[in-house]
Amino acid sequence: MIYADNAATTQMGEAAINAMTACMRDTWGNPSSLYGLGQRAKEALEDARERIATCIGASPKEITFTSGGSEADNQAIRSAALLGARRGKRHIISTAFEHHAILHTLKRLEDEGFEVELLPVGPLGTVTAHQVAEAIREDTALVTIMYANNEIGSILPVSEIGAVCRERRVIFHTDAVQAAGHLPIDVRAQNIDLLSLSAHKFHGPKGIGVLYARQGVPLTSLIEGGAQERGKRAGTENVSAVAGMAAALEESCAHMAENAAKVSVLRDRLIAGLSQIPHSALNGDPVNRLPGNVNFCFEGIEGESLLLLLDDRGICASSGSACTSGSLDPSHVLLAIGRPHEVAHGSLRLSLCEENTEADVDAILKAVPEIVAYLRNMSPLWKDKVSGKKEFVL
Amino acid sequence: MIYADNAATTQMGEAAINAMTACMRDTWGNPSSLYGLGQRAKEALEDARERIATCIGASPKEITFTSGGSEADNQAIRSAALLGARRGKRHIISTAFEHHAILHTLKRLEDEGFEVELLPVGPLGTVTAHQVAEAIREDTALVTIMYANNEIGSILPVSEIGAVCRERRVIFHTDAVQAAGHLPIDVRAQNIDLLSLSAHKFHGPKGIGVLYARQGVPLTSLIEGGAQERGKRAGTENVSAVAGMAAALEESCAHMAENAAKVSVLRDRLIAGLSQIPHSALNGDPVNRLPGNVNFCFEGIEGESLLLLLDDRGICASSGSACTSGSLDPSHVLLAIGRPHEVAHGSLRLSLCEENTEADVDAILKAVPEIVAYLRNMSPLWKDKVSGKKEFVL
Amino acid sequence: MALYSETVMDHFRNPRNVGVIEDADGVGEVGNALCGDIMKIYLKIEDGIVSDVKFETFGCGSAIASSSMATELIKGKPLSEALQLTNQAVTKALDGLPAHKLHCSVLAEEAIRAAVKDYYDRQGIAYDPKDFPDCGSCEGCHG
Amino acid sequence: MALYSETVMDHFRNPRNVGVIEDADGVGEVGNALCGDIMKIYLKIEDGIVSDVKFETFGCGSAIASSSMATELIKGKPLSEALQLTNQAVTKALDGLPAHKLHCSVLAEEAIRAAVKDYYDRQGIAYDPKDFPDCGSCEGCHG
Ligand SMILES: Cc1ncc(COP(=O)(O)O)c(C=O)c1O
Ligand SMILES: Cc1ncc(COP(=O)(O)O)c(C=O)c1O
Repeated sequence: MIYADNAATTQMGEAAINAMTACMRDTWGNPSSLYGLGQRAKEALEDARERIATCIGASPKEITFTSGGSEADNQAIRSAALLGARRGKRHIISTAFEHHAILHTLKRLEDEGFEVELLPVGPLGTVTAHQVAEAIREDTALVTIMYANNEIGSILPVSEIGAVCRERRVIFHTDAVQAAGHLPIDVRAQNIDLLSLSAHKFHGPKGIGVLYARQGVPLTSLIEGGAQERGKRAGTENVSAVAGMAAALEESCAHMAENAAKVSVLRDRLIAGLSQIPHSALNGDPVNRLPGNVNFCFEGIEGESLLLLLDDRGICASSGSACTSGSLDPSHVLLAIGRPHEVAHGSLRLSLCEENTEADVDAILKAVPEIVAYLRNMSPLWKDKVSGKKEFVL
Repeated sequence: MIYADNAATTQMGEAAINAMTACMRDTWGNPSSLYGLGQRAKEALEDARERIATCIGASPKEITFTSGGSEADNQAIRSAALLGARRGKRHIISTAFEHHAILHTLKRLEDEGFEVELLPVGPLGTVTAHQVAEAIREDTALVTIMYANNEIGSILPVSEIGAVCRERRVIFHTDAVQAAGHLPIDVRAQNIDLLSLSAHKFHGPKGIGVLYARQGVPLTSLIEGGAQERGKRAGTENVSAVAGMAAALEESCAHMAENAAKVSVLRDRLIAGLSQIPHSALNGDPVNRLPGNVNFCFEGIEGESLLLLLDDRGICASSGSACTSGSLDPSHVLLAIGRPHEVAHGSLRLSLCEENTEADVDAILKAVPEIVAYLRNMSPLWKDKVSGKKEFVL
Repeated sequence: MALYSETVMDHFRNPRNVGVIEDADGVGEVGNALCGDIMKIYLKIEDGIVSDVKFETFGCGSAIASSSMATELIKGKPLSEALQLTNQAVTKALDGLPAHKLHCSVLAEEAIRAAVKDYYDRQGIAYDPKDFPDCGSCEGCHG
Repeated sequence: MALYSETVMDHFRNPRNVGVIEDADGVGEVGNALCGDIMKIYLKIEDGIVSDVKFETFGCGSAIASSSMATELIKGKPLSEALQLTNQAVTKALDGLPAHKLHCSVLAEEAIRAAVKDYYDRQGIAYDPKDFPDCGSCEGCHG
């Protein structure tokens, strides 16, 4: 099997699995309990908090554990919105290609009377700090802009955006789910007030994430109940998952540069190879790009068929189209960078990690062109283009 | 070590740990991915859903996975409240001794204009279906009453309450976090519309739970984002934890009767033994009581000191007082059953499971009276009572 | 519990009747690129019988499988039977489709109708227009 | 990262000066059962020196440890020094207390003051009442 869908989820590392099982076997007490077993669980929790804080340049008190990236995103936005509303600020700036955990939460806030401004992301899929500066108003409560896009891999200028927000005294949240463990994060230097991450994107367990909130930025709890996480997130702490996350994040951060170097070579070979396919186009920023992300549109075919045939050859990949998730709409990300519906339906995302090899790239570069040709050969749309009845888009 | 705090959390069973690690090693794909690895993860998820549904008499479609009992409680209440509000119903019935995941959510709803009626639970800590029937009004949106109390162990008449609610067409939610795996649950027969449970209370993993919602009772998502869990709960599914939960719940349900029989014998020995301590009192219903729950108040001493000294003897127990959670208030549960503050501070909860032994009971019955005597001997409050300066309460 | 039934996967992997009939007696095309599904059906009619049928499809796995199955179901059948092919019959023959993929079978049904209509038009055979709703009825395109 | 420092646990497990001085020169009791903490301090004063001190405490681990440490800190000291004992000094000597347990050290400070005040009252020694705030100042009781 060639796994090339690391943006969807990653295989857990042995260190993370072992940290979890050790915790499940030996440190299974409730961290709120005062006897030794509970206090050891609390120690494991706080130790993990400290190590995770270190990885992103935060202090441990600024780390709140959540059930994943989605919860962290929801809570970050809700907290900032509430804070803004208390001061009469109801304007929120974001981008058109955020993850749905952001966009759907913003939609709900709109229903509640907030004004949401989604910045256009241009053909490369990015926004500039200048765009943000222009958009900030007196009543701006929050700027929420992702660190790196999960579909097309573009890396956004969060440091510059952070500087603008700090200068204008607007809270800045970044969804760093695709960045954490892969790109350097230093919340202080980057002037980030709120940040979300999710462990399963860097070889950690699913169902656990972090919401970093700079000291002084109060969080509203999304889940009410006990006083866990200093009253910011109720529910018995998922100690073993937290321990697994810390192990995974440390490992990823320790090898970040070498992994990025290795993976981006593979990525660039893939991009070069797939670019040979006629009427294809790379999606996203060719330069400011996640080391492992490759995303293409192929004219005249539909993404799901391509994925299924890749699966038959043992290649795990995904498509921008949310085909499997019950929606028939093409990816909002591809539409946001200006791809027409028709082409947006024919996308392929390959996301690599350090476990991928040159042989994987070879196999993918053999499979994709063959399958694209095969599918085009049965595509009436493609035939119409070849015959000149319809125009090529790419 | 004698672990007697199974109401706080439980030790994971080997079956659950193995189900989790197997999943983390082999079925780690994203269930939303359409290639084989993802579909196998989806199969694991749906298989667990089916098995869990079977354990509580539900159908799989009625099972939504959450990050634990607290989230399930929050979402259940929020969903029912929203549904009620749409129909102009803003009255909610609950009890005075629910878990904080319930009470704090209700408090927030009060701030949002709902009217919350907390039924008194009497000296035994229970409510009757008659009380509920009396309280239901035309504009009642929800009745939320726990299946069994986490501190004092009383089992509430949920079947009768469910019947009343069904007859009056009011949504009935029960927080079954302490009941699941320990007491029989049949959501259909018991007329339960919404039910919460949490895996770590029945030897499953932390950070995973279930919100059951009867078909026809729409859920509002608390966490927005992707279309996971049929749009009711966003976030990449925690497949391994779900698998661990299913294994644990099946195991608990398979041995429910024998475990209950075994554990309640130990419990009754503890209750009989601790009742020998002068000026002590059992809290909760002596008959309708969780098989493993023992809860006592000892006059003249404070709970935390007792717990610390028990810990020194290797006995893990907890106190009604939320001492460690940063609050100085005594347990709202003990206050709700009419214990005065003074006595509520001196409580001890022992919660047993099938792993506990007669020897554990012997050790506890040796330790507790000695420690209580020791602490009373340095307690000015106790001295005042003995000397007649102050009155005994118990 | 896989995404698709084995039958769907078989027809997707080994689609029957893919291709073009250069001298077709009727050709129908439904769907559009916006929706991500286009199906084109070519019919050869002899003595009121579907003597040959081919298809071309731009679309997802179930669209390709639906086209393949639908063509199999009408091949060699009288035109009247071909016209009665319902999307339910296609779905059933495929051992089911996921709920959000049912529109693919609808598309297959409609593509065949469109091809038959084209045949009628070319032959000057009269028909009731309301038997031939246009692609607008495809739920897939409403989003 | 344990709940309490080792010093707290030591003073909790092996509290110094537990007990009663039957012929005490001053006795102070602060806190109340409602709050879950009562501390009672017995002083024996000789030549302006705390020649003996005992305590009784109803309360949590840190309340017992605070009483123990506070009595150790004033034993053998001039009364004037005993009066200057602050809750910070107690906390520091205990190698710290969790934030929500700081009130226990306040209680210890206040119990000693109350005992000294009682001694002054018995001896007819004049003092400034505002040096002796009553228990109402204990944050622990505000909840
Ligand atoms: C009755 C009850 N409800 C809810 C909860 C919350 O469950 P969790 O901590 O798994 O969120 C608990 C336990 O903590 C409980 O005992
Ligand atoms: C950019 C981004 N944000 C948020 C999420 C949500 O994370 P999770 O699924 O862990 O809740 C994801 C991944 O699913 C993501 O890629």
